[in-house]
Amino acid sequence: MRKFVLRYLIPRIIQYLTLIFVGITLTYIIPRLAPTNPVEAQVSMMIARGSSLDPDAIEAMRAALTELYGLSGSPVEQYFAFWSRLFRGDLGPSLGNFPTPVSEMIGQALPYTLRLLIPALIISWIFGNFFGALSSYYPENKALNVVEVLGQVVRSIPYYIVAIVLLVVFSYFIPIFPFSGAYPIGTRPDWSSLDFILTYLEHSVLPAATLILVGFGGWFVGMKSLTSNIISEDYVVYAEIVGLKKRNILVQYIMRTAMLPQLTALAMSLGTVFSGALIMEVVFGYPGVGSLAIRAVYSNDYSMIMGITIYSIIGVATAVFLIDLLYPLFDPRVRYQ
Amino acid sequence: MIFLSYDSPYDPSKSFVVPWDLPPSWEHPFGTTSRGQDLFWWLTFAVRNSLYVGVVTAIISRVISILVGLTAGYRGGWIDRVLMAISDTFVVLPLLPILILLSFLLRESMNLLNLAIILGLFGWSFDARLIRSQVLSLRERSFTRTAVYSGTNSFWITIHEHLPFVLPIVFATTLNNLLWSMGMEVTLSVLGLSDLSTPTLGTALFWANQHGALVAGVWWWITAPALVTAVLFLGLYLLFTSINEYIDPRTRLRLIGG
Amino acid sequence: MTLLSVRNLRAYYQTEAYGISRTVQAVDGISFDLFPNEIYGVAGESSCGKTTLIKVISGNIKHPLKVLEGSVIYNFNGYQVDMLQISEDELRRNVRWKQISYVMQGSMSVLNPVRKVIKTFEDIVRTHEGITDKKKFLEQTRAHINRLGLPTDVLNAYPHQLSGGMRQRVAIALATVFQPALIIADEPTTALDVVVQRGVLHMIKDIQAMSKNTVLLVTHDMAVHANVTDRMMIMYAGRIAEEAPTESIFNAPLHPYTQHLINSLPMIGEKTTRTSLGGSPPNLANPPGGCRFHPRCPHVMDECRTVVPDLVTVKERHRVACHLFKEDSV
Amino acid sequence: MKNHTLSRRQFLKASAAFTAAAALPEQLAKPAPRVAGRLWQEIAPGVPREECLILENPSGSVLPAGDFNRWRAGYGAFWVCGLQQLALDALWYIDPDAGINGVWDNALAAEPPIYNEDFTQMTVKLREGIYWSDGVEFTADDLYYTVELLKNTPGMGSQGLFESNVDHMEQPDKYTVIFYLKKPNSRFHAVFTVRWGAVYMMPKHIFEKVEDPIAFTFNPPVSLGAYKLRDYDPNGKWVLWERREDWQRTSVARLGEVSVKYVMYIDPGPSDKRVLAQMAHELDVIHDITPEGRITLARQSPSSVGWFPSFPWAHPDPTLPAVIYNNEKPGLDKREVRWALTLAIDIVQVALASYRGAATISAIHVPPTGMYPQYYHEPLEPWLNDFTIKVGGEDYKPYDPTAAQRIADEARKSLGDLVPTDPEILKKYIGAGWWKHDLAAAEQLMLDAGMRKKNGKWVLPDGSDFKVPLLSMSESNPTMNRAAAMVVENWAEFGIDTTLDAQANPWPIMGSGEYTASLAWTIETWGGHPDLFFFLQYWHSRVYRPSGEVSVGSNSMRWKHPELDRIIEEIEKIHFDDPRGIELGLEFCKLAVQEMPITPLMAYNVFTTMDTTYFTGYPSIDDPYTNPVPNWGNTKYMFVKIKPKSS
Repeated sequence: MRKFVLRYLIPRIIQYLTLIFVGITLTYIIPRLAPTNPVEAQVSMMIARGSSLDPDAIEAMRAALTELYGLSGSPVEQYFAFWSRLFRGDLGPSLGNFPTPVSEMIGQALPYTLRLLIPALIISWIFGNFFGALSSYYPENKALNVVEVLGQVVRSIPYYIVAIVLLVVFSYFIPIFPFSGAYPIGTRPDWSSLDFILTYLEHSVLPAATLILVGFGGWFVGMKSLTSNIISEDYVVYAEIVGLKKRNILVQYIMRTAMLPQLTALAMSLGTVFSGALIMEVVFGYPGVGSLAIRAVYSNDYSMIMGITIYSIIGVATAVFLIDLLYPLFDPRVRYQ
Repeated sequence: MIFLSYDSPYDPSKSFVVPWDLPPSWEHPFGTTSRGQDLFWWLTFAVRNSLYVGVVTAIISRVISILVGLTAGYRGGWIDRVLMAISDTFVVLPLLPILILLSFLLRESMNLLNLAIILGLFGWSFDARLIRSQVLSLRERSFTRTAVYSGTNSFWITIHEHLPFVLPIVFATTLNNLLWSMGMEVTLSVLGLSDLSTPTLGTALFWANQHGALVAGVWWWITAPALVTAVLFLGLYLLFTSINEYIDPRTRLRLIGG
Repeated sequence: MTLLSVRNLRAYYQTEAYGISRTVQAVDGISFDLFPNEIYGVAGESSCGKTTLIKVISGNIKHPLKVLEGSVIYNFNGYQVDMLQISEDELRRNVRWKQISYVMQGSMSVLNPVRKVIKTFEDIVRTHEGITDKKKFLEQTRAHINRLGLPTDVLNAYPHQLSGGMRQRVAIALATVFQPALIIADEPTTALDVVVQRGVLHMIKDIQAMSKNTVLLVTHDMAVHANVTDRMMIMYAGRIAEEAPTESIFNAPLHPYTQHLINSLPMIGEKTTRTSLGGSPPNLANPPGGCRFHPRCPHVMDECRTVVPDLVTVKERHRVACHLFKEDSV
Repeated sequence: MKNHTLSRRQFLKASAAFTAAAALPEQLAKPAPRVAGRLWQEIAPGVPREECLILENPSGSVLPAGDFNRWRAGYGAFWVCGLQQLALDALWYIDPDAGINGVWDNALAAEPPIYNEDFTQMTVKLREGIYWSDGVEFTADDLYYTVELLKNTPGMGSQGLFESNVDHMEQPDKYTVIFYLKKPNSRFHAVFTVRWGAVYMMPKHIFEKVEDPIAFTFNPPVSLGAYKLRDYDPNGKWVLWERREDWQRTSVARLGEVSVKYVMYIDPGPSDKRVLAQMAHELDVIHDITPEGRITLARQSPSSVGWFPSFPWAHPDPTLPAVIYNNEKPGLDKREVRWALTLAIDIVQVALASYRGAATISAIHVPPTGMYPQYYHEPLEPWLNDFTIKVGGEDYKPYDPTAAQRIADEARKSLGDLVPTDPEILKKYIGAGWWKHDLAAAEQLMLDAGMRKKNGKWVLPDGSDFKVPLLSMSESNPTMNRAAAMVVENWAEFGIDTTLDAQANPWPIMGSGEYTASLAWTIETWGGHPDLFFFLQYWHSRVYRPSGEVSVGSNSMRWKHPELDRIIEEIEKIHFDDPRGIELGLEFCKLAVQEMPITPLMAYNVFTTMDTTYFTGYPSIDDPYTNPVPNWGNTKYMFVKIKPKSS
């Protein structure tokens, strides 16, 4: 057990922490390099919006905002202040929607993203792996080959294009799905009402489909190549010579072992999938973190962008970490080392 | 198509060289845009530029991933752990927000080349991992051991004994990396965050959106780039898989059942 | 009466890759019989077609392996099976493991790495007999394991927790759950250290003695043959060079190749250095004409280069394929 | 080689796939869009569609939802979710167009501001009988309190403004407040005068109970307008307002009946989705869409109407998109160069690229909108015709009176009879002339300025690079971005080393002067009222800030000129309504034309499109009682004119 902790646990914990540290530091530095600062963004936006303010007024407001946004002090000071706030779980106020805390706004949007992302991820993972294994086990099966080619294509096509194509086809040319949002204009989210949940699902079909389609291809291909290696493994050949039922072999001998690397891959893919989800939300006008992020970018809302990136880094890192921890349960070889 | 771009009758940087909003015809196979450009010829440049991004990214990230992968895999120990920690960080880092920020930061200097370089700097990690694992398995092969016993130095081993076996993987991953970076280009451009005056598959869609091509009934302005992208990606995929099967010793062995 | 009779078997690998079509004549016109209650050895350098031969007779023929001609007929006391005709399904239901079981080359890796050993037993038994009563199954398996002198707890271990020798034993145990008529053992002892080897070989012998069935033992290791087999064949380049009871092979080898193999065995307290043959076994993609051994043969004659020697019975139960020997010439 | 086989294969595939796609067009021609997934009978619980006017909130989703503190510094999308249009009210309104009873409206105030002769005192008389939605009367207390609170609370939008202007106030009676100013300010009332927005009144009885007025969200907002909040989407996609039972006790009541029961501001998504939404009659007022979208509506949605009955449809905002030069950058600090760049622009192409010709162009530095053509453009026409600049020592007449005509002709090629022919109408719709597209003259001007041409590209006199990347707005204003792309093309043709630098939010970049040229606006006017102080207040050299420092207000082109200072100082001295104002305005226009600190292009045309399926009475060029652009505070006047069809 001690060995397990030393050899397995410790390195992964270190990994986990580095991941978070590097990621968060990056997200802190990059926006600060930007040519403009949010105070200007605000002031100039008000002027562009035609509010009549006289010169001194603007000067005064500028000072006030800088103070309020906690942008006074040297970058280094700000950096440490930033970490200490972070440990208190405080991501600061959204600069674009001052003074609402970033965490509050993300808290509002995150559930929508997750409710979409997680099921889509799981579905695509399961189906992708299942059919991937099938197609390498029955290489002569025409249908599966077609699926593979499709998977290959879709997988490589950018999320945006898949999304826009689905949108155009299924809510414009063949209007069977709603055009945007997570529920109709005028309705208020009410998770106790079945009607609402139904329209909510209806609105989520295309966004989910986007994620699933793209994901499916990836898993399919990954699984196929994995399996085609495993098939030539002695114990599989043996199982066949022994005359075990094909289903038994496929499930217990092939899939079961191939799943393990795919599990790690799942963790690894989270970052990318998340980015994909962002784009998808923008296309479908889905009220999730993605829409929030784009908004923030357009209004130079650092703290919001940082907040989102930090959330996603911690989220992804934690997911990876958990999967790593669970891994031994699935793979005895790791368990008994 | 790429090569066609070199004898394009139109300069892609010019607008209103042909009548606008013409549906596809023999004269204009993909129709013309609301900016008075021949979409087909314009896309020939787009494909070329997108590929350019893809290739540059691929090259840069290949170099990094091979170096990191080989070193990590061969040296092992703490070097390995550190390198892998870093690369894993890059793997799971949600890139999009960061890229968006970067493109804001670089503004007009965010041209194709810089974009490609940035993508290259971000896109190496996953493949580095693959290469490393391959090297690890190679290290167990006897010939390495004998080489080690016979006192040949590590660098020599790495280059002469591992690289040949690693190359097939590198090649295979190149495709994914290529497509990935081209995809990223599309994403950023669509958000209006890349060099919009250069024709790429992404900017094609961006300008189409800016001209409301969809509702204006100029559907070909959306359809054509999307199709070309799909076809291009499929084409690349087929090309690479066939080449890969050809150069990869393992697949070759399997095929001739040695 | 015979258990297995193979007649004039031709099995080639035929591949078509990027316009380059290739044919590997792995098994080229082999005929031999197996009888109940014997240990029959197949010897020969690697890639002489041993493994291919086994694949065919164990009914494990997959692309790119093709059987061009010949017959493989089993007779499990009365139950006739034509390996080249039998349906995949019948093969699985009635023959595999019930009649023919298999100890694979490199058996240490035949066990599913992510499942306990017992599970593999379970799978096998379930597919061939079905498990009605789990407890009963467990008892029987334990009994079986113990009979073969294996500790019970291997059943609840994962493969990677067992030593190579132990895994090999398990593999044998798996092969013998149903007391099959024929056990095919392909290089069962390669990659085991000598001590363990002996143990494994003994085990095989004991089992055979116990259940009076037939063991087909394939290995390039002549020493093993000397110790274990009753009868054996020497294969060279996809053909039978010589077949005889083991002691005649070792005491009076006829075929130059056999002689070479015997001579290359180290003898206790002998001085002279071994004379080894030049050259290496031919590439079966384009084997030499005539006798495939002729390029390496010390006694090579003109006809060797052109005429393929028949496998002739030179004396009782002793066949050889060489132009030096004619029917009953000895 | 490989690559070549690839490209060929691809090409075949592409064309194959393409023909496949081409098989659909007849489906494509007539799309049957469906926006919300079902057709509404009820837009929201208890709110029938035909009683609810649905408008686009151009600021998109209102996040965080449920924040209505309009007075806090910084811009929030919630300002325009109906809050400043329906629930808040201010002392005065100046209409960007003609207005209901003229341009000036005394809303909460009973009469215009009363200044003393040296503009150090401003007296405000308030209307009686105006009530907050919670039944409390609106009085001088509220005005007094509002100014006091804002003045003393850092972080409030107008804090500095009142701090620097207001010395103290007096409240002689329940309906009067007298402001004593720290320094003379003849335009102090502008603070309280809505043109898009202004300082709105705060309910004293609410805010005086609040601990932290900055954090306070003012939810639900106590309304002083004709509507009060009914419900809103926690994800900010829609905000629903309902008419107050006592709407007669608000300032709009005297102008007509408020007959729209419910009003909803929504986030309909990008342009294309807005168009589809209106075709499905699920969005009554579109704020803005791409010209192509507007043309589609013109062709496919007969019930959609715009500001102009036909081409160019759009409402011209009193805002002047222009090519803005950073007058400090080497090269651009020379008048000749700025003029050369101007003559290198082909306005016809720009108009076509940006608005497909649906642009209202302006050669001078005030927007050709609202009452301004009467105030400035027409009076200046003769002057422009004889106006000359020195090109290579010769007098040269840069003005081209036919520009608008040529745009119309070009546009007609693709839009046919959608484009009117009557020259008078055209003048009104697309404006008059512009500057010639004359590369020869431009070339000569560059040479006059000492610029040299090095292998096809212009360089500075000292031979160093002359790079002019053009900043523009990518997402927020497609038309601007398209114009910019065209200008870049024109300049490149002329041999300028230029690129398009599209930014989602260029304003802060301009403010800090980290740009060379930008296609945006620094000139906005009252629209209805001729006074130019609205933007000129930022252009006096005393508030000039060099690049690197952040410009004060709109002088981001860093232009200063003694003549300009003189004009501004004179304007400061005269009364807001003094007829001399226009004369000074004309002087400014002439100065700006000579100096060309920025190149004026056109009005910022907003394709505000209104659906007459459920409602009628929208403002238009023929009944220009206000500006229909729905995020303007002034649109509150629409709600006394718009009538439901059902009733």
